[in-house]
Amino acid sequence: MDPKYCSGVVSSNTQVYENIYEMKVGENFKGEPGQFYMLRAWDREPFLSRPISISNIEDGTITFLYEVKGKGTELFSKLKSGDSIELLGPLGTGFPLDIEGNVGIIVGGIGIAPMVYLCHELSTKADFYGGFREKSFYMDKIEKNVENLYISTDSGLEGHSGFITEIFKPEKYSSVYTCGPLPMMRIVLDMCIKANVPVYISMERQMACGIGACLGCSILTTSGMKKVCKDGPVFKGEEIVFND
Amino acid sequence: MDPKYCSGVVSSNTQVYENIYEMKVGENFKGEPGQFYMLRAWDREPFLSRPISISNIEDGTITFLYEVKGKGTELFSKLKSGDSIELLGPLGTGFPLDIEGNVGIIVGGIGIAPMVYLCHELSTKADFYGGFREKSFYMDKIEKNVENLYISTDSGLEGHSGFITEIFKPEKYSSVYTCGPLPMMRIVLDMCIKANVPVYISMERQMACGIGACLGCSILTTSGMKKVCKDGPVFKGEEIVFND
Amino acid sequence: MTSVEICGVEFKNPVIAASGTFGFGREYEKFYSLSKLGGICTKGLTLYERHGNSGIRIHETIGGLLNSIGLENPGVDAFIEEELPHMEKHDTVIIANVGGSTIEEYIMAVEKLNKTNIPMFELNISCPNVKQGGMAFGIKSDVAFKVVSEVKKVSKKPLVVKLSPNAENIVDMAYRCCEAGADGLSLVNTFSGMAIDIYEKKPVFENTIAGLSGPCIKPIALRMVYEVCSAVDIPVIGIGGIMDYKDAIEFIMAGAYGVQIGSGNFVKPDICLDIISGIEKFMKDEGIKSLEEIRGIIRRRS
Amino acid sequence: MTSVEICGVEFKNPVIAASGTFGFGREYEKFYSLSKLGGICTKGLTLYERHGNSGIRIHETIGGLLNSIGLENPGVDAFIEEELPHMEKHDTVIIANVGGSTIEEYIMAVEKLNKTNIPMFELNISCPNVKQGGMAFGIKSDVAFKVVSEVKKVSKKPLVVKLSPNAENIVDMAYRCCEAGADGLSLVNTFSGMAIDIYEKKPVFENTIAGLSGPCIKPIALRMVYEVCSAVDIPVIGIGGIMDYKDAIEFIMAGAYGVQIGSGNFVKPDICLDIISGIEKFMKDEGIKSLEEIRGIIRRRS
Ligand SMILES: Cc1cc2nc3c(=O)[nH]c(=O)nc-3n(C[C@H](O)[C@H](O)[C@H](O)COP(=O)(O)OP(=O)(O)OC[C@H]3O[C@@H](n4cnc5c(N)ncnc54)[C@H](O)[C@@H]3O)c2cc1C
Ligand SMILES: Cc1cc2nc3c(=O)[nH]c(=O)nc-3n(C[C@H](O)[C@H](O)[C@H](O)COP(=O)(O)OP(=O)(O)OC[C@H]3O[C@@H](n4cnc5c(N)ncnc54)[C@H](O)[C@@H]3O)c2cc1C
Ligand SMILES: Cc1cc2nc3c(=O)[nH]c(=O)nc-3n(C[C@H](O)[C@H](O)[C@H](O)COP(=O)(O)O)c2cc1C
Ligand SMILES: Cc1cc2nc3c(=O)[nH]c(=O)nc-3n(C[C@H](O)[C@H](O)[C@H](O)COP(=O)(O)O)c2cc1C
Ligand code: FES
Ligand code: FES
Repeated sequence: MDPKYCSGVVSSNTQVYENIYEMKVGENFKGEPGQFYMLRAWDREPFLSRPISISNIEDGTITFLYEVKGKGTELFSKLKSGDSIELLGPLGTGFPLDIEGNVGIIVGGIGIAPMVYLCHELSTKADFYGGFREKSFYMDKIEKNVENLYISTDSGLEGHSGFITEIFKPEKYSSVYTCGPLPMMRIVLDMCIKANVPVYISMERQMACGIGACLGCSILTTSGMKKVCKDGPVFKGEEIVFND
Repeated sequence: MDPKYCSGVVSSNTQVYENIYEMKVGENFKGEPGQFYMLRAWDREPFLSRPISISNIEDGTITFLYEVKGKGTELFSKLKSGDSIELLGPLGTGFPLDIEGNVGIIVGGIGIAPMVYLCHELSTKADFYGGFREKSFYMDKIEKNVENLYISTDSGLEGHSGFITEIFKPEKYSSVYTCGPLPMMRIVLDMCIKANVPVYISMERQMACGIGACLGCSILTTSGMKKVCKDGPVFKGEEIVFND
Repeated sequence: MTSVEICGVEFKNPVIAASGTFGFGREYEKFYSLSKLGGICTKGLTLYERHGNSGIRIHETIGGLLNSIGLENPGVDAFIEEELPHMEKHDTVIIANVGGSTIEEYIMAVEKLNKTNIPMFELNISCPNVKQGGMAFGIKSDVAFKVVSEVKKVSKKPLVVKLSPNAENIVDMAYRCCEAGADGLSLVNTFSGMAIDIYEKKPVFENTIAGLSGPCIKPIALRMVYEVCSAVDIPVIGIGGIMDYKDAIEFIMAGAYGVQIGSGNFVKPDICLDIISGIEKFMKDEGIKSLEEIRGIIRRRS
Repeated sequence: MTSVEICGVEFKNPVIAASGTFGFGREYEKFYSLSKLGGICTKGLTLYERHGNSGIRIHETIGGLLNSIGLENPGVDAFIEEELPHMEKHDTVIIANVGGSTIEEYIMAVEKLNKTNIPMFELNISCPNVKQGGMAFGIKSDVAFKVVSEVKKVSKKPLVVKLSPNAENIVDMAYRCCEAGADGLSLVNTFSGMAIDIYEKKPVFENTIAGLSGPCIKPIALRMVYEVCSAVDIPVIGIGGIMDYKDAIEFIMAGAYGVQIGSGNFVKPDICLDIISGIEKFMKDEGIKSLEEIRGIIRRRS
């Protein structure tokens, strides 16, 4: 599906947890799980738009779940219902959906964002592993569409105390999907490689154009340079070359 | 009175005419007629704050009357009650108030802004001449505090059809105050010089600091270089050197 | 009304997509018909494929961005085979932007491009010159003179030399490129800049230094274009921070024949269309019949 | 914790108000005690009073502003008599910023300032050099070498030379100023830029060209400071678009001893205080005991 550049109207924008917000924008939006939009709710400053994953689409209303990190996401958090926002998308290549067998989804923090839509659209029910710092959030949106739910927190306040990768069992699954901080995803990748299970990783890179023109988000893969914004953000784990 | 840099809360911001808005900000603001504030309702862009005259102060609530010209004033116009705004002021040297005899006030368009407060604070009642393009605005705030009211419009829709300077009679007054477009003020100045009547002119210049530090607003006067933001914006007419 | 001839090539309007910000057009054609553009500069092409730089490649700044792409491109051959046929479907001027690390590399790339129907070349002399220890060809006029005159000897198409704002003396650089046979000049490329990650206590970019573009550089770029237009007689294309028709008109009034839009494309994918229609409206409102009337008008008056 | 010695002068913190943006401090002392500052650079002083330029003097740009003040100042004598005594009431380092159009003018101004208690001079070599047809002293290293060595001969105080980013080669410029006897360097001054009023069809400024400052220039200024710090051994003061403590820390990590805040003062009159407390907090959070620990740290690592 070709991306569009258009204006949308914010229908709601609510804080779901400390610095995590859920914004809904109507109407007539399209996209696949794992794809994203470049969002812009300002004129000239900050200069670039911000890539945010599709967290859900229901009846054309699109949901974004985002964490306030810097000035762009801070400006998003101040939007009120009725405000307008520019959207460019849907962009990129999302998660494969025609998967058979048991599926494991493992996320860290805001990495949960694209998985809501994924769980919804997957043909099979998946197990969900969520790692959080203090406490989990947004789990009510996940629960109904998953088989088993595993939670860990660094704080120990909820679920397993420690990293989510400590309780993740890749060998139980025929495919694994992951999104979260890079160090976590690297561990997941290693575990899946050892267990010989295919893993799909949603990558993040600083982006300028978001559509594949500037090469600002290129990464080295086993099949040459790939653009996170166009060929990704979802890549097969074994494709990714971590160079450091 | 020393200026302060502080945050204020917008209590109202309403369109009073096409692209003219009135904004009220509480509380505890001070200043004299003809003084101004540097206002800022954004983070980094536009870079500079915008100078806006005190249009009135009642019980510490300050009123600004402004015309939307470019991006700064446009952003002002979008402020809603409850929004916060940064204020630096009161700044500059305003109109002399200890005036005896008949006073004539002559303005063009948004030049009316500082005169509301001036009319209010003058010890004597003044005659008011207002020149407008299409139609007059904000006259209800002026009416009650002036003796005679003269209006002209370029459009001819209201009052005298043509320039306000065509019906202005400087010889009737012992002092004249003016604020408006430079070409208008130059005619007023010439008329007052011919009639031998002292005239006080409120000047405008691009400003960076607004407090007298950058020399961005300096103008040549008969007594050397003067800063519009500190020595002005109100100057005695005969001081001003128009160099072109 | 907005048409303009630059080095003998006819552009339907002065608005050209800048190299490296527009790929080979494939991404933008989803948003509008590229036939509406005056022209398109290709991503910088080198003789052989390049992977570009590793590490962070984009870092936002106030009013712009730093980039360190490192000339990632498929190489001239792959471009000619895989991208050019598609690009040529659009009714717009294609400009091949050519980079290289040695004079030989430039020459060989240009010789391959000579055989295509591309009507104009843009020589990017901001690339690091490996024989001069990595200092770009575009810093010292004498080095630029050398590369331009060598490339000019083989080029069968009008050769526009793209100047770096990091040149020691932009006017002298322009002069010397003229002398070396440049048919036109375009400027500016990105400014050398940098950023530091204060928590990691190291530069954001692996190469430390990256290229600054966007509206933040506009006042400097405009000054350089003005100075160069006042000094040389060949056509100049203005580049640097152009975000709307007003910016474009400023460059034209400073003396530019055409303008290139780079970072602006990231902010709004169809920004070039806004600029084209803005220029048309401005000309109509101001009663301007052709761009020639206003080109360099500020020089005529001062 | 934040104190720093620059050319033998002790600063309580590295934050200095930049010349021309802070007057002689009178306006800002209404907002906070200037004794909290590391130092204050005076408005550029010339031997005789100057009225500065006519026409528009300030024009906003994306992320900054262009200025064409033209060194309006009361002259050295009036400064010493009317401004200095008041400035000296503050417990902060006063730096006299000195401009001039001829070497003789610089020398005579410095000789007058020698007799005061001012502990440090900053030589602004961006002024137009009337003997060289108006081209600034700060463009060509050889010209700068000449003025710096002449002024150094008479200066009885540490001499910091303020470099222009318009220098043909900033590193060579720094070298030569060092050789000429500069005790320290500060950079950058404003970038040459311009703007055009498209409706009036003429430059915004009567002089056509004006000086660009503000956060828009920061990436380029930081790069220059980094390059200069890597090339010379004398202390460097970083200037250019510093708006918060993070920017300041970047300059220090690039190698600067101190930083100057210019246009930022226009955005928030007490911005320097925010920067000072931000630096303190950063150092505490990161367990940094003295600025020396992080000064130039990115060079040590790359
Ligand atoms: C394909 C994709 C999908 C994403 N989906 C989501 C999502 O659904 N929800 C969500 O909260 N976040 C998502 N992100 C991350 C989000 O784009 C960044 O957090 C955001 O751009 C930060 O902007 P800012 O202005 O708030 O912070 P800034 O002030 O720009 O930066 C704050 C920090 O975030 C880093 N950063 C900035 N831009 C990016 C970027 N594009 N990628 C990674 N790090 C960045 C900076 O280096 C800095 O450390 C996604 C990123 C990508 C690439
Ligand atoms: C002392 C003083 C008091 C003022 N009081 C009022 C007031 O009470 N109400 C009101 O509506 N306006 C007032 N102005 C004018 C007001 O400051 C400008 O209209 C405003 O700054 C324009 O900002 P902008 O971002 O909307 O427009 P911009 O996009 O910045 O510019 C739009 C146009 O306005 C011009 N302009 C920009 N800044 C100034 C400036 N400082 N002075 C003059 N022209 C400028 C520009 O050159 C341009 O032509 C006052 C100006 C001064 C100096
Ligand atoms: C991401 C990016 C990649 C670029 N790649 C090239 C390139 O390959 N060749 C080239 O000549 N210029 C390249 N440029 C420079 C632009 O063509 C243009 O000269 C510069 O960005 C200034 O214009 P702007 O401010 O409109 O972006 C690149 C710029 C950016 C931002
Ligand atoms: C309005 C204005 C006036 C200036 N006057 C002087 C001056 O007299 N002497 C000088 O050396 N630098 C002068 N400068 C340059 C500043 O000191 C500083 O080097 C420059 O603005 C870059 O810093 P910034 O980006 O923090 O503003 C002036 C800058 C501005 C904006
Ligand atoms: S962000 Fe431009 S190519 Fe991916
Ligand atoms: S605006 Fe800075 S001195 Fe007046």
